Amino acid sequence: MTSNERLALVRAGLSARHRREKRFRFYGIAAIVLALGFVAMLFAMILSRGLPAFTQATFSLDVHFDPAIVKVDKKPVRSSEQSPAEYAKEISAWERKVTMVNWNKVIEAAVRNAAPETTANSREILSIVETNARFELRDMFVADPALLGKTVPVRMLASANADNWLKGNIDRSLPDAQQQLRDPARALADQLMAEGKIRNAFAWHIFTNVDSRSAPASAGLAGAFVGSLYMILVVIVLAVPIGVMSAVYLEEFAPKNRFTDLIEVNINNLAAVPSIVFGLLGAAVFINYFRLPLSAPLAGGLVLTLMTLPTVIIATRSALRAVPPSLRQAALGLGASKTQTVFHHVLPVTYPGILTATIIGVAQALGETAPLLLIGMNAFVAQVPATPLDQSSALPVQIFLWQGNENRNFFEARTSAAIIVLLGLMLTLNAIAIFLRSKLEKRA
Amino acid sequence: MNTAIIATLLLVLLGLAYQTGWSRSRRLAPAGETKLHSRPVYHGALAAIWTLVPALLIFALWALFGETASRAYLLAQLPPDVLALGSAELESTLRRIRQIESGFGVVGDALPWENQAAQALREFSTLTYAAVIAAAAGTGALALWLANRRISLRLRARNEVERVVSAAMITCSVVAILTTAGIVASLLFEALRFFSFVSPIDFFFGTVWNPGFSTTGQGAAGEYGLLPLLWGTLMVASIAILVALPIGLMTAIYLTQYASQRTRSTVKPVIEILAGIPTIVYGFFALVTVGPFLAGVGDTLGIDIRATSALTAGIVMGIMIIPFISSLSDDIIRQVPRAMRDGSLGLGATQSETIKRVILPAALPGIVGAFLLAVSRAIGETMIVVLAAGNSPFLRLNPGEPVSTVTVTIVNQLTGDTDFASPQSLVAFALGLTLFIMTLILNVAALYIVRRYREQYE
Amino acid sequence: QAQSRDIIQIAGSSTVLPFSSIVAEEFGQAFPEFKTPIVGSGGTGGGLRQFCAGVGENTIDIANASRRIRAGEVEACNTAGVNKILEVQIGYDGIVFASSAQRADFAIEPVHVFKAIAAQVAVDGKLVDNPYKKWNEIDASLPDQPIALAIPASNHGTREVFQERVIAEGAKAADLPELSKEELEKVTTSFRQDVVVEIAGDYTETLARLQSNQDTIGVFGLSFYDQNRDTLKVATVSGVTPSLETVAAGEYPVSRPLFFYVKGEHIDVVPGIAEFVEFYLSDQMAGLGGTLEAAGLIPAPAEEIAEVLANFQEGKVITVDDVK
Amino acid sequence: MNENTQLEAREMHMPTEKIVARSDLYEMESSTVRTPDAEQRPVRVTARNVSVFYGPKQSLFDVSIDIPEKAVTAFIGPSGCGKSTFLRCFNRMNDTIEGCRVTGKISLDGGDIYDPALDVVELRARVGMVFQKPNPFPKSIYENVAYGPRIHGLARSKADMDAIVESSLQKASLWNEVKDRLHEPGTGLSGGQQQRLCIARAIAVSPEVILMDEPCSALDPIATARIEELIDELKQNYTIVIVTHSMQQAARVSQRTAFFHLGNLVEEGPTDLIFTSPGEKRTQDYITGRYG
Amino acid sequence: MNENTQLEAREMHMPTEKIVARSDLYEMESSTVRTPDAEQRPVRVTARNVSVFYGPKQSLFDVSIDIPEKAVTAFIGPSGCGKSTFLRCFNRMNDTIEGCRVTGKISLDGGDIYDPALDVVELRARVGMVFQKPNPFPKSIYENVAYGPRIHGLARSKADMDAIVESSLQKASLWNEVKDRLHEPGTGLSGGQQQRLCIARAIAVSPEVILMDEPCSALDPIATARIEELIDELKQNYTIVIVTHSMQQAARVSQRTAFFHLGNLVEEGPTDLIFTSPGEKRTQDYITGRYG
Ligand SMILES: Nc1ncnc2c1ncn2[C@@H]1O[C@H](COP(=O)(O)OP(=O)(O)OP(=O)(O)O)[C@@H](O)[C@H]1O
Ligand SMILES: Nc1ncnc2c1ncn2[C@@H]1O[C@H](COP(=O)(O)OP(=O)(O)OP(=O)(O)O)[C@@H](O)[C@H]1O
Ligand SMILES: [Mg+2]
Ligand SMILES: [Mg+2]
Repeated sequence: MTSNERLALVRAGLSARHRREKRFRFYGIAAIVLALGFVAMLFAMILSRGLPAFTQATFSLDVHFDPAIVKVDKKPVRSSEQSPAEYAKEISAWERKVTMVNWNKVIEAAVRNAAPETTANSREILSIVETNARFELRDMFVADPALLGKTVPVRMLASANADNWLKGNIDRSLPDAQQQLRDPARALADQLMAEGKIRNAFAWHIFTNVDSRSAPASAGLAGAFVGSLYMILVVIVLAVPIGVMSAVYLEEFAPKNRFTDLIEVNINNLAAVPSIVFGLLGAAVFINYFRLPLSAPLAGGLVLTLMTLPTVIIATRSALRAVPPSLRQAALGLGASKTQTVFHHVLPVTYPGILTATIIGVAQALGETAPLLLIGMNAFVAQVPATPLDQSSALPVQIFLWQGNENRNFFEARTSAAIIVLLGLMLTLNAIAIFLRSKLEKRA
Repeated sequence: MNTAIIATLLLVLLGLAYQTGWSRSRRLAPAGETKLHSRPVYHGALAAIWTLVPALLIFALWALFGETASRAYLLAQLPPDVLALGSAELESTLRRIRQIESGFGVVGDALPWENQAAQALREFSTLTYAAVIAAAAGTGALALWLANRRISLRLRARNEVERVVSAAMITCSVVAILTTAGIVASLLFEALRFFSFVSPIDFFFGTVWNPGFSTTGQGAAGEYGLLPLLWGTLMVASIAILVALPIGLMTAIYLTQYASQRTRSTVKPVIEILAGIPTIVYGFFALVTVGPFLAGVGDTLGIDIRATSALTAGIVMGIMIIPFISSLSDDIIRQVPRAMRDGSLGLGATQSETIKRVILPAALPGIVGAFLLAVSRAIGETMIVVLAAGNSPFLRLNPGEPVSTVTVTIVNQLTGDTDFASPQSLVAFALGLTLFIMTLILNVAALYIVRRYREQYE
Repeated sequence: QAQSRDIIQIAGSSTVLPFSSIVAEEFGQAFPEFKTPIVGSGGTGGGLRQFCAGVGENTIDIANASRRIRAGEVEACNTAGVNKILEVQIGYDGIVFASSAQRADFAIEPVHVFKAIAAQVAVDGKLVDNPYKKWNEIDASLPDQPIALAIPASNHGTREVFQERVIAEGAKAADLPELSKEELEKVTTSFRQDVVVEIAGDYTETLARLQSNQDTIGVFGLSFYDQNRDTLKVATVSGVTPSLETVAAGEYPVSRPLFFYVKGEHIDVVPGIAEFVEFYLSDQMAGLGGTLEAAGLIPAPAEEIAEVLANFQEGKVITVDDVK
Repeated sequence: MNENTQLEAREMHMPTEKIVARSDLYEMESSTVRTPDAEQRPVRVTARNVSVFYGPKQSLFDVSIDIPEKAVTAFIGPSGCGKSTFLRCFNRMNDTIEGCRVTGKISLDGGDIYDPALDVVELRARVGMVFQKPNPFPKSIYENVAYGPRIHGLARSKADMDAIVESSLQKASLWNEVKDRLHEPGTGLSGGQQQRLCIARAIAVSPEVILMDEPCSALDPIATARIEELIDELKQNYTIVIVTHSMQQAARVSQRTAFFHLGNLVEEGPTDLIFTSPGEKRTQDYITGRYG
Repeated sequence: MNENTQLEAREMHMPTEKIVARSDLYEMESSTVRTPDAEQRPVRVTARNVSVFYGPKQSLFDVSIDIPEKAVTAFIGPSGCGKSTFLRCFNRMNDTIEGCRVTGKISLDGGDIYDPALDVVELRARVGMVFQKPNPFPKSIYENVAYGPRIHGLARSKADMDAIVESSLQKASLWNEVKDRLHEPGTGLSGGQQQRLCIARAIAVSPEVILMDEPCSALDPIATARIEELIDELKQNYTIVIVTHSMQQAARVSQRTAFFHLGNLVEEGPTDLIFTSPGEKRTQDYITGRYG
């Protein structure tokens, strides 16, 4: 073959090859565009639904602590001969009394005061105020009994139904029978809105309150958020080191025999086990055997750790496998021990891969609900956990509960808002990992 | 007991041991004329391990048996008439005394003997607590002294530390085995109970899934054919992979081989977001957006596609697992040495030829790992299928029709209102076990395939 | 570790979950000395599974149930050492048929539903594959609308009610030929695949299903319907409109009782259980006009509640024989 | 061919030309300026004012050279002076190094190879390369050699391909050692075997210009001699550029030699002249080993 | 030291011994059998009946040799004959190759290095290696050199380490080229620079025995000369084994030479004798380039 013939042959193939190259490149771009498109679509969906939930109709009312309604004794003071226990008893009896006060009357009076000409009856008036407003007034009073007889400005949430009405989540033209609020209540809400006594304020309480069923408008994410955070910490602290260590062992140290094959297959297999089965396991092991408390983020975190482990191990092993053997030989030849070789040279090269595994594994754990079901974390919990051993809920659980809430018009947005918070948490964690990863990648 | 005190004690021991080990070993080899076998850090670490292990052991023993001891002591404090009570009441009395002791959550007034017992218990606890702390500190110190004596020029501290490290690593990998054992154990017993209601033949080869609801005393009402569920699982997972594999792999390839560093560092994390969106969101995305869209497309094409179908679920699930393939493959492809790439490019290969013929084969084992992970995730996923697949456990070939999957059924049967002692609920365990065994077989196959086609570069 | 749990743990039926959550929250507000109980989900079966896992700090105290506990479950409980199972019935749940508010009204009889969804129906006294495509083919009084139903899947307690009260009743009026018991059973449990969607999730899923196909008729809980009146329209069953009153009076045929089960062994050990139960059954909660009614629970008559409370306070234990 | 006779003359060490120091010529790009030698032998590749930067650091300074057709040009110079860097410019392998920037102009048969419209794939098919570090693909030995012909579609059949593989391995004198293990991985070969495999891989596509970066560095004298024979044979039809550290080798195989130092082309000319009477002191020092 | 004088004598090419063909000696392992040379110079490493298999294929056949202390032993032989394979046996680098199996006995200072109780890490710290293909770590140049001293705890302070790094790079005559870019990645160096970096890295831990697999393959004559000087200097204190393809190099730097062919050790003896009057025809053919 002369060189011209050869060149002719090469050239003959060239255009087809370039087309293939272009096509291949196009596939690449198309894939990225598609993937990004999906992200954009999901984000658009979540944001457009969730953002409205971050503002909520809020009353600003002048509340008069009318002594005629708030009929309680003075707050007891501790006398010198009283033991702390006795004092505590007395205080709690007094608080019980304060709770028994019909605070709804106080609220009704405040609303009537703001709109004197309303035709709504007291039930209708109360239907536009969040039901736990009475507890807020109570707490204000307990904290400062001197309020008795005074008039102070108070911010109170509107009820979920009122919020729906004011935001137009419910078709305003529907007949009375299809509305949640009665006609006078709707008119009252509109009027107060027009007068500025109800305003759409930023819903801080989403971040500060815990979940609530009886007062849905005041339901917040604080408990779930902290619970999720604890769980994620447990997962990161356990799954990543354990996963990386076992990946390293299996890939670098373990003799290649039946037993390690078994482990390998085993781990791959665990990745496919439905997450709820991990819940069964967790209930049997952590709750029944190790006697960890129910609904504790620690138990949840442990279950999620088991669930995330295969992901971390598989991904780390894949990364380790891709490290060229010449690198290992270079270190071994210098008299580095196997352990040193792995930890000084091989692992650093795979940090990006490990971080990716962590990101993906933790993200998966963060969004998981099913396994929590069986260890009591799929629950309505009205407290912020102080330690990982306290009962708590988790963000995906919260999403699940809100998503199933019957007051759809209100909770559709709430659910999306919760998703936004969850994504926010996830993105923050990711951002840290990604920052680290890009640093490490640059170094390599 | 105060975990903070224990933690502090352990930390102090640790620091002390490390420091003494380190400095002692360093003093042994002053000006470089003699040489330590291992570097001082290893001596330090070894001393720390030596010191911590006995102390930890004591705490562990206490954690295991302290409860029994204090219980025995408490029982000795109780009046005989209380001891004569039934076990449940005795338990509740003990609990009550403990509550009194901790001064927390006591309902009603405490009786004098209760107070006495609580007082005694409190003293006992304080005493044992102090004793244990002292013992731990003492053994720790002793161990430290011993460890220190062992330090010599020839002490193979590094080897010993590495042995500990590798023991730790083995322990870590055993976690996976234990998990498996735990899962099998927690499934097996109940699955066997299920098979006492339903014959395995009906279960494994049945083509109808209709468990019915559990009515009192009716036992195995309904049919428990596994095949429709299995078929659904297969169909949904395959569709998901058909979506995710090309998109994920091409994304990874483009990002590593073509895209600029900047594009890569923004696109990659953005795509990773897909992995973190709760699956329930995907479910709604499928139900509200993708399903109707597909149905519309089907209409215009004249094919019957239901809004909720295997196709919908599969596509959306595919979207979810894109980052599993793209990000993991990305990292792996990047590790292929550039000499490989240069070798191919230097021969006049186009980028795509280089990628297809050299880089991908070299990165194959890792990519297969990523792929397996994605498949596993697809098989194990529930929420999307619940919402988007139509939950219709019938054997149907058309992916445009609704299906149901094994995992969804597990969740449904386990968390529904069915009697937990009935086959309706127990079938979940049998399903779990079946899925487990099936994926096991798949994985064994995958292992052998990867072994065969592995290309090891230098 | 020696410190025992001071917070009540509840789990179980997702139908009861909202009610229990509300009571838990109010309980926490009303009794400052007790913490707000934790209310988990997991379904009746799942809840009872946890309930019957044994006695101790890390087992739940109360299991919510949308059906009665079964003999097998009681046995399992007893085996695990849970012997004092106290039953508390809190009221009723109404099950309604609802369609999109934009569509025509429905006045259905059980037989309509049977004919709409059974895989085989009687035509001229013979069993044939279901030929109906639209409701008005079944009965001229029904709207001219394609048949589509979203019914609860078999893992739901509602399904049982649905089959007993609607399908079985409907089959009786469906002019079926003489059938053996097994054949009848088969006819009443095999449904058409093309028009029936089985919902394994909760009512939101049913609603989503309705939104994606406006012709669908879905099965909902009364309270869910109540909160979604703007989009849903309820059908009458046998001429009765479902409402708190008609269900409570026993006129509306499709309803079921709701329960929770208390672990007697935990009373006094976990503080507040007795107080919680009493609070739950108090007038301001489960009573007529109480908070739970507003949330969609159909209250039981006062004397029924009183009896339940009395049984609880007496410590009347549920045994296998009680539920056989 | 009259060229052949001329080549033979060259090999007999007949000084026919004078050496021209780099600085006297090529001050700017100009196609009329030619080295005397190039005027006699058609020029295949010309480089003008080529500079290469790795990031901010310049590693090659304004190099201009003509590479004559059907002859062997040797690049010599101390380690790190930029030989490989310059060599990589000829088939644009520098494009693949991040942060590497090439300025100046290089043309092959008169066409600018850095022309954006140019097809680098075709360029690399015409200008083959053997890398300094052997880099066999993690494939079988056979596949390593068959790779190039396959992507370029040079073999019509399996038999064709077998023939190409065999002859390439023969030429690289590796055939005898590997003929029984053609389907074992190429990475399991010894260092020298890998190097010969890479040579076989490169010549399997018979490029017109072959760039060889120290092709004999891992070879024993005998294998080296064989490769040198191969080079000699190849130069009948092809243009060859070789980087070598062995003066002897340069003297043996090349017709022209270019000496690089610290990124500069110090001088360039017919090999015999460079070795016998170099124009620059630096060159002389290097050749006689007095350097540094 | 009297040894030094002896060494000098050797370097002056004074034939003091007769060459003994391998086949006459070492039929079995026997500690009393010694080459004449080894009897005069203490033996550091002995190998007896070493065979190496890659999977089913045997690549080294029953090789026995003594490596004398404080001297340079050169392994020569055609490419693929098993030199690297044998070299890797001395610090058990073959352990890291999957499917590679070593039989026979090798001892260092009398201790069996394949003894399972032996700490290979310590062994490798004592027996350093420079690989045939330069394989710098993907770290900075400084870190590449500092790594060994760091893990072996050879530097007490940063200043110590700086000194070690500088002197190692100096010895490998790389210092001038890289002193301004110590913190740039070692992988961005030219081929020859990488090779010298690997040499610097190996000598930074001052191993007692240094195995060098073609340490000068990518180096120009000047750099080669420097490395040879380094080797000469090192042999005052260390034992050195070097694989080389250059007869000249072997003649220049080594005191003993072993010739391998097709996996067999053909003969072994004092370098001058091997080169002047080899005992076997194969050796002679190879040395005079008449082989193959
Ligand atoms: N990892 C391996 N797997 C299989 N065979 C191998 C491997 N490494 C080397 N070989 C084979 O063993 C034989 C000896 O190889 P070795 O690397 O020792 O040769 P060498 O003498 O160093 O040659 P060179 O001078 O080319 O480096 C060769 O035939 C080679 O192909
Ligand atoms: N990828 C790179 N990044 C940064 N600098 C580089 C890179 N490659 C080479 N250099 C530097 O450019 C200079 C020239 O390198 P080059 O590889 O061309 O040398 P060489 O002449 O081939 O040397 P050798 O004979 O050692 O292979 C050297 O100083 C080298 O360190
Ligand atoms: Mg070079
Ligand atoms: Mg070699």
